[in-house]
Amino acid sequence: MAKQTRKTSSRKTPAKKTTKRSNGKASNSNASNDVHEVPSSLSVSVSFDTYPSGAYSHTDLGLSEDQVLAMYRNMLLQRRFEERAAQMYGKQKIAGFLHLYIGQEAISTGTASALEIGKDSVITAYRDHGHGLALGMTAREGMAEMFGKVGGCSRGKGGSMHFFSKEKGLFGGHGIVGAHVPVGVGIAFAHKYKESGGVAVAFYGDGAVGQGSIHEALNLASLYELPVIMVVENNQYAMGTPIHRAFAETEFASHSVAYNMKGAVVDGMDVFSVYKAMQDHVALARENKPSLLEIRTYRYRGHSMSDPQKYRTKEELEAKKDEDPLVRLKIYILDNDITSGEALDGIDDDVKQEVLAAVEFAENSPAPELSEIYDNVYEETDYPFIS
Amino acid sequence: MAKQTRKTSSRKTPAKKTTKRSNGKASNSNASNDVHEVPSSLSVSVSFDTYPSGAYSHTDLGLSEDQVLAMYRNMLLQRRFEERAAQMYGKQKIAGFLHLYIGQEAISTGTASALEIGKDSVITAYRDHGHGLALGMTAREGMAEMFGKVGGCSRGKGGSMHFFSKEKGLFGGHGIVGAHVPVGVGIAFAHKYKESGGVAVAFYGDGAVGQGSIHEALNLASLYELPVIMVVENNQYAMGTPIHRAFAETEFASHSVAYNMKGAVVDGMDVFSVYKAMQDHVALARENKPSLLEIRTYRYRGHSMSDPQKYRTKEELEAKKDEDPLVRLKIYILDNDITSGEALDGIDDDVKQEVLAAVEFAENSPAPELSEIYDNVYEETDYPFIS
Amino acid sequence: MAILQYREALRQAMTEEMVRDDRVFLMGEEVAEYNGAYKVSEGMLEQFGSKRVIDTPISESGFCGLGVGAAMNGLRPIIEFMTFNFSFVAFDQLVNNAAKIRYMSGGQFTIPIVFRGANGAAGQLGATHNTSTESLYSTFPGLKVISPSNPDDAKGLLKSAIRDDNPVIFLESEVMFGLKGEVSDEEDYLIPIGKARIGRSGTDVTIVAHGKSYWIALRVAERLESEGYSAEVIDPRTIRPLDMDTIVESIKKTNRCVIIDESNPFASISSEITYRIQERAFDYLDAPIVRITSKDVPAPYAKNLIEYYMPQEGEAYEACKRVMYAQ
Amino acid sequence: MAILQYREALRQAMTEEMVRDDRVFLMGEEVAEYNGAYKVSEGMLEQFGSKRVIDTPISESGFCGLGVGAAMNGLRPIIEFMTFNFSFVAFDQLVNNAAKIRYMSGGQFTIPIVFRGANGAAGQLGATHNTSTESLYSTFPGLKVISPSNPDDAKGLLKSAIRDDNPVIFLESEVMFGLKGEVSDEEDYLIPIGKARIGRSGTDVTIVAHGKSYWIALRVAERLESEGYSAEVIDPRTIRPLDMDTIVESIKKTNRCVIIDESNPFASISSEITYRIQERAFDYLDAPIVRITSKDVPAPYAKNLIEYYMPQEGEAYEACKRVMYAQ
Ligand SMILES: Cc1ncc(C[n+]2csc(CCOP(=O)(O)OP(=O)(O)O)c2C)c(N)n1
Ligand SMILES: Cc1ncc(C[n+]2csc(CCOP(=O)(O)OP(=O)(O)O)c2C)c(N)n1
Ligand SMILES: [Mg+2]
Ligand SMILES: [Mg+2]
Repeated sequence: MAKQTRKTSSRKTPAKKTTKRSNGKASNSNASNDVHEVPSSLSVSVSFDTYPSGAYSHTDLGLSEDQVLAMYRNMLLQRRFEERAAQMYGKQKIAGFLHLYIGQEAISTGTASALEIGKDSVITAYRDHGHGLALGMTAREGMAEMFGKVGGCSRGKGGSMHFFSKEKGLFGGHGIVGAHVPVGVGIAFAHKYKESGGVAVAFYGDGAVGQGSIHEALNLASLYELPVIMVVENNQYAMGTPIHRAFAETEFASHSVAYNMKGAVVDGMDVFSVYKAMQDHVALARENKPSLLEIRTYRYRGHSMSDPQKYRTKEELEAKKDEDPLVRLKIYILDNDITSGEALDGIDDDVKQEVLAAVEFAENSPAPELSEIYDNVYEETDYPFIS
Repeated sequence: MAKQTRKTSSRKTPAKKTTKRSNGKASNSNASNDVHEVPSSLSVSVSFDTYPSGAYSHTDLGLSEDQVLAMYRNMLLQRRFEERAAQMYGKQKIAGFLHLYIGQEAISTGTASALEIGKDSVITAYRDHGHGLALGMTAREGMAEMFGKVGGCSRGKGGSMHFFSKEKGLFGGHGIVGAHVPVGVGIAFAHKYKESGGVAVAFYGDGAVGQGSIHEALNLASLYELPVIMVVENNQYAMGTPIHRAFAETEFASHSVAYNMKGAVVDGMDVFSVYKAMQDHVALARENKPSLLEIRTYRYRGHSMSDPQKYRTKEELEAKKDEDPLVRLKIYILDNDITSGEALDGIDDDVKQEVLAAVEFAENSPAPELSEIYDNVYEETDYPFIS
Repeated sequence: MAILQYREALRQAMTEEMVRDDRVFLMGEEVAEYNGAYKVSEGMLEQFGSKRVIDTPISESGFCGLGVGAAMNGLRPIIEFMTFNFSFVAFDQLVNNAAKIRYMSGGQFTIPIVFRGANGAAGQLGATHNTSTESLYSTFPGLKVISPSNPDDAKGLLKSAIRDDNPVIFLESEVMFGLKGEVSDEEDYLIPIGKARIGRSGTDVTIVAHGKSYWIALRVAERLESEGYSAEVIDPRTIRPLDMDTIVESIKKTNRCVIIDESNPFASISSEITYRIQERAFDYLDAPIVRITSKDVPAPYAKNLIEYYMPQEGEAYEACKRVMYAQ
Repeated sequence: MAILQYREALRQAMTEEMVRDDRVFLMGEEVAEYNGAYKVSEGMLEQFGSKRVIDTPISESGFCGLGVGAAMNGLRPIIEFMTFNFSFVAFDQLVNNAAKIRYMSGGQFTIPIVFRGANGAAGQLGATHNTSTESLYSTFPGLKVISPSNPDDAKGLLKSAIRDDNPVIFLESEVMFGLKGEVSDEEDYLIPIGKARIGRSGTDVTIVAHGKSYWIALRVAERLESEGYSAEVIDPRTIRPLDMDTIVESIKKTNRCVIIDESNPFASISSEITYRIQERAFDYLDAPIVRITSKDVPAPYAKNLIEYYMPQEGEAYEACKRVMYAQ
């Protein structure tokens, strides 16, 4: 298990891109004139910021001990919430598709910690529980949603894949791979248009990189200079397909070259690396400089509840478990005397209670009235539905 | 006007791509293991082949004088054919959309000259007359198609935007921007599957680069290692939109980085540059190495017949006319004593006659019978249409 | 009453709404510097600036999704499709994101967005540039679908669409952009979404026709009148929701119905209207409902074929005679 | 007769056709190494190798277009959608390229391709994962659309679809993949495309229902039988072309019709069938045709809501009673 040491961040040089054309013309590829002439040689060099694990201490990042513990608690809440959800799925309290985020929690927590909640916005795919809880959605609303109850964050209409919280800036979990990414760019567009000061973070999976909508969204984000961070949560698989069987170029940050956009690579198993990367890129976004982050992570569970997982070996899974972001943070906390083991156990108990209370809330929350099926389709309540 | 000199091709170094990761891991980005670890620094350097104008003589390229004259005649045929088509549009013999290729003829001719017609395949967008004539479709079939007659290359069902010739390997002109490009990749897929030895060339406009289907197609072509050349005909405008107002990164060859594919830039006003670039990349395609070519060109006419062209200045247009690929080739032929001015005039007369004969053919070819409206929808002739 | 072209009426509607509410903006291909491929947005860039009249790359899926996100986050986008033929590369954005996000979010997010542009056939443009999309989009609850047949409706309905808090598919027509007609000069002219218009009253047969088919219906009615038959012509104007009350009331009077709809026939507007008429006025029908649609084939290019492809005035006339047993 | 699951019948069909013709290949997300998201293609990679059973990235537009190109160039692709909900990001490839290229090319290019996968609702999956697409695709001339309700039809029709020289949309169902039934073990079992199947003969009312709604129809017929009413159940099997002869003949006998169709109602299969029944059997109808469809809303998640959303057996039963005036 990698021991996290206090290392001062090796100061990142900002990503640099150089386009060389041997005829000595200006290298601003956006200038309209003279682009036409074909040079006698052409090359592009780009360097990307990287945020490896173990590179940042909480003091480097200006995080108080309380903040570190809050991060820990939040990651743990996601973990326990989903473990319980899996159990409830087994008991058929939850149905449909259930995609667990277990293993990826450092990304949601690291991101949310770098955002101004209420002002900034997040959109993601169907693997959305972690993002909701990180933004401050309660476990109760989340669990009740999956139980299909009116107390749910989407009034039971959405389910596991469609957590929404307008209050917390969660613009939804979405089910069509890649299709929510242009929507994320539009959220950022509105932030800029309204001069709200907010930024948008659009999360998507490595598999989603295959969708054309991602290409369109990246170009629009960069062309219009929108306050958005485009984040590939690269957990290395799309269902059973490892990235190298789906992409000719798996170094996803390098795709930013095609959009004249900053790219960076982040270790998603270290919440501090994520936090640092997000801080940097949120700051850029606030100046309307969009960027593309590839955050490398791993999902410990199957794609959904019905996945036999034959596409990976037990050994691979075990090896990756050594990088568990929760374990890493726990060790960091203890090594750095941020708090005691007993105190952490106390947090664990507390989180467990919260999740149990959420289950109870979900059980007791009523199912929607059948007549509610017609609510929320349209804004007006007298829409003449076909009967 | 650039005078074409005999220069030996400055031998292209093959495009090189280097990915540097400071932790010293293998740079093959397709290896599945160890991609996960985030390096402490990451950069990518890529160089692209370039094919500037004036860099190649016909002897460099092994072209006989007859071949050069055939290229000239072919480009001229496209030019005169379209000039006449524009006139016929004015006379309302042709209707719908008519997009002229005038100025871009070196691309179609240079490409067709590098292909094995009958074995290789071409697909393109709606600006398709040039590609058809370059591949050997007759002016008669082309003109009759635009007249909506049964003698047309698509029996009058397609019109200007939808020239097809199975015999010549023209898999169509297509009207939905970008949507034919995955089809082109599929044509290449079939060539490889059947081991036909053929390659496919998929042409699309600079504007089409904005479509997600292009991204998907490029990734599939590279991932499956298909015998295809993806060609952006960059005439610098999509209708009234110059490239720098549509794309964050207008150096289109550099988009190949995202697909781990060879990229090159070609001057499309010099048929020899196009021919050379195509030869090189067709050869690669025959080894199942796909590539992305950006060919820089210019359309002298409006986007379609109804375009007021306020988006460019007369000066710009005039300046670009100095690069006219037909004029360039004519001067080359004369400077290099390939034939005499009178002989070229003879070719011009001959082409004019061919086009006039095409118009006559089109006039005389019958309109389809009304009952033909039901033909070619389905393979069978007894399909029960709704009446 | 001013006489305006259809395109001018659309432009007035957009302009007035943009003046009224600065959350409204217009985005699409060539809408700004080019002044619109069909000149609908002519002058709007100059009036509102590049913040609010925005050219896009050819990325329908991208900018439709962008519009949905902007609408979720407080703006009121008008997204122009150069024509609705090109909406198919963005189909998922319309039918899944625009139509369903409000519902999936339990009503938290409102999506006030208008997707507008030319729909339907427009002559010798070939099979991919002549598609009628109304039945496709109307299938999806969550969307509203509007198809005005004249400048007055175009203005009043587009203003209502822009103010509506739901996603609206607003279907115009390349061949009607130049159509002139009287347009109300009421200060703030709004036509309610979901109300049909009786274009002409009559007693012997009801002709239902929207968009440019409406004009065929009127011509048929005139021809019938000259023969002593009285046709009622109903323009539904809004396809979803569909004002069945007006249609049913008419049928109860005329007992016969012909529907003209330039869509391909299968599972089209004409199919739906027929179901709902026989559901509510079965006992009033004295003859089968007859629809006149485009032929059941892709649109051909050749002049004679594409003309034959379209719903024919003659066919509609014959159909009316047939349902009146007047042949 | 072997007893097979629906998924096994599909697999047999594909396997037999791939053995018979090496131009046939299978492509889609997770079809190869994962053995299919719903295990339809289990074992096929092993049998045919990675040249013919091919995993794709999540690029529906890309690989559907690839399929069309491959078909134009001599192959016979089977393209699997994990579900047809995901076909909307590739909508244009299906309705413009697959459906129209033959026509636009004047018949030069043939596009023998099958797009197959699960269609329709499948429980608590939310609004974007429960769409019925049959009416959308059937609108487009150039496509054929098939929706088998049982393993035997699945096998015989899929084999015919693969051999058909036209693009075919082949609609399966997540909730029927495990359904077992007798499947003919005829050597080369082909069911003609465009022929309905009479699932049960009767004289008092005709119930038309395809796909999994067929099973509701059968249960309703049984219940009616126990009360002394005789219902005829027709499974169209093929949506385009639609075997109206069989339906009309039945109506001429029963004089009443109920349609069960889990699509959203607007401009759906039920609308189309209604138009065409009243067109051809107007005088035979003794009651309005009644359709039972999904509710006119996006699919909700909550268990009680999604159950209520679907066409109800009870509603269909009541409808039959109503059209028989037997209430
Ligand atoms: C357009 C579309 N195609 C296919 C699917 C089915 N599907 C759901 S999740 C998934 C894999 C996505 O993988 P990735 O983007 O890496 O996200 P992860 O599950 O790893 O979080 C697929 C293929 C879908 N939902 N949408
Ligand atoms: C999907 C789609 N969107 C919009 C259009 C309308 N349209 C036709 S051509 C064109 C411009 C294309 O420009 P480019 O790709 O550069 O090709 P060029 O005309 O320069 O050859 C546009 C926007 C279309 N045909 N398809
Ligand atoms: Mg993944
Ligand atoms: Mg262009």
